[in-house]
Amino acid sequence: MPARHVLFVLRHAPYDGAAAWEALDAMLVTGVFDQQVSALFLDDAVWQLLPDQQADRIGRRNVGKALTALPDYGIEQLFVSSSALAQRGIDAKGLAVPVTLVSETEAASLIQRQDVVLSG
Amino acid sequence: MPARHVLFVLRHAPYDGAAAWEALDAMLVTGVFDQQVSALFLDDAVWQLLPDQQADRIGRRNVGKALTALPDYGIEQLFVSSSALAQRGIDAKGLAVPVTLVSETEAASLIQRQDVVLSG
Amino acid sequence: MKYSLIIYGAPHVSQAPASALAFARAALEAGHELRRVFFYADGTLTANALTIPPEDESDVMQDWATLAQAHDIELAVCIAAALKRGLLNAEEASRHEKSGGNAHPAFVITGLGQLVDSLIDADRVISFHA
Amino acid sequence: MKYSLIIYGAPHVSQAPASALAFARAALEAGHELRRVFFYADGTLTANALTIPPEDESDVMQDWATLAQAHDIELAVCIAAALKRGLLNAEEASRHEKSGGNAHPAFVITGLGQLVDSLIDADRVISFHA
Amino acid sequence: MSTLHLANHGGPTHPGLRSCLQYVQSGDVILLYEDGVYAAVMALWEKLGAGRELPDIKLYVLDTDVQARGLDDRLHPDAKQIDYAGFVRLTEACQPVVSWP
Amino acid sequence: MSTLHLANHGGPTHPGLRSCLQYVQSGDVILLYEDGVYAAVMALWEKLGAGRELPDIKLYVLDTDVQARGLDDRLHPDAKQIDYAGFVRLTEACQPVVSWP
Repeated sequence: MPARHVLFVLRHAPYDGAAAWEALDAMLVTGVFDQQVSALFLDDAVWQLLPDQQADRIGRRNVGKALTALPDYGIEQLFVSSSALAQRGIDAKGLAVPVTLVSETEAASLIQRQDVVLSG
Repeated sequence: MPARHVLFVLRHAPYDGAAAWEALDAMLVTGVFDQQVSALFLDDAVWQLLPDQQADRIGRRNVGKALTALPDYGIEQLFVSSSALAQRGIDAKGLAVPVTLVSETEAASLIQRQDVVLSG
Repeated sequence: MKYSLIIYGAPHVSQAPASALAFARAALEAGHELRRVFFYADGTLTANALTIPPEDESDVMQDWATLAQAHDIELAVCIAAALKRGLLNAEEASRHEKSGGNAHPAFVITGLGQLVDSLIDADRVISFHA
Repeated sequence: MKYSLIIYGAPHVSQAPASALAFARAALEAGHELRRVFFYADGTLTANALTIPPEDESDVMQDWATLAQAHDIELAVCIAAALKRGLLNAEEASRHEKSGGNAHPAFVITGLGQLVDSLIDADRVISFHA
Repeated sequence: MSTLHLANHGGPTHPGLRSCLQYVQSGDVILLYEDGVYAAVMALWEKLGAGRELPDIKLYVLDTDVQARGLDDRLHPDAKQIDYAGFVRLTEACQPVVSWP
Repeated sequence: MSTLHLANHGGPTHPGLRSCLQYVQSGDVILLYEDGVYAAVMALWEKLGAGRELPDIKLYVLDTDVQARGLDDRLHPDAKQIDYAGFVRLTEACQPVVSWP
């Protein structure tokens, strides 16, 4: 069976419930199963990409650091809404992990090309 | 000990989780304990006031109908944001229970007068 | 068509397990195949056998168990999501030295691999969020 | 001053029980009185003794139990909110013919009257929501 | 194939619905269900159109969720009511199916 | 006495924070904690001021939540960082305390 294109549309801040972690876990396992995994960071999910998170201050695991493991699992297609970054005054340089900026139109056509889209 | 002024600031639609029910339960019990209870319906909480809810269609209890019990518990101070109603095109006449419309300034000074404010 | 459903919300607190149940019934009625439903995030709490549904509300857990038995559907619950929400079966309870489990026997506690297996296999994947 | 805290969010899924714990410690350190903490809505799940905290995350339930014992604080859990979320003590479990409860013994399952009692008595009421 | 967008939350300012409307394309289908049906209320759906030009999409609402909330007479005429069988038919005809919680 | 407003969620479009800012009055105090601290990020807090005139309020953010999220160098200068002891002092000085989840 050919690998399927699975996109994770991420919209939650890193410590907004367990959503960011549980999406990340699902992405890693999907990568292990040799599917074509990509991720799209929208809205408050761009906060996940900040480099200097100190999650231990609130007794949680560090989401920014965990994202750096994605390339090791073959997940390198990380897309980020450039308008979501701009609205929050976040510079695309110096994020926790290398990403590709996309416009709203590019994000929409990325969604359209998928076999499966999961939200997290 | 003199009765305390307890305000419930309601902001959830009737079937958005259990929030509307659990705020209502807390209001009723506070009323039973002879405190000065009032409620302020803001944002999506104004949907709770619509008269023709058929919650059994989704296996839930009818919030609109339950609100009609409030006056029986001595809770008659029900304030509703007039702008929240207007934004949603809801006519203040014919709501499930009699209410007093308030402006944003009136709502703010209502909040300021309380001993305790609970959100639901 | 082969369908795969993922449920992310808890019963009585979100509509997700109830909406997914109504969808599943309609899909089966239309002749579609549904071999597995995956419970993730707060959706894992659907399997909590200690839940006492409020009066006048339907018993979503029991309804899922009944549908699953009638149509041979696997009710798969993510173990990592379940443990941190305090949902365990007997085996996990004993491994973690807890007095006993609370998962209903109609549900299988399993890994995320089963989620991916569903994704690979299905013609349509529908997510029901909180 | 007399403080009363209300916790509405579940551990590991919301920050509410952890934030409230840090606030409670600071309030006690400042010499304030805290006689009861009321767990409502999803906050009731804080008392679930079957929760296995994720590695590297703190055990919020145990931390609350420890603080409560050290400072004689009542940890009151709303019974109506708890039952529909599948949180029971031994007594409720046997009343509803369930195999056993899952509430940690440091928490007391009680009614909303205890919430109102806290409101009447307190100089300050602070709510920690999901 | 058209993409099917599912929105199960609230008013027009809810971030899920806002994102949904940002990434919907011409020919796509939107189904509002659970609290998502509130967005199809006349006054709210018109406001959604006012700020930006919505592409040419088909809009559906789930009938049980509309009735549960007492919204039968308040919906925008563009919103077509369907039942769960209709929901299933939409998923047959569309791919992928995207949730915007 | 001043009212203390607590906001524990998100960006400026989050309904809790939006309501909080609608009902805050001159002399009130706002404490942003948990995900509420994001609203104090420079670009976002400035946008909040742009649309409407905010009354004369005091703005605080909880330091552990700021650090956990990596926001130390991104905050608006009006937002003063405090710890939990400072949080307790705000509740001593204000009444009532209102949460805007």
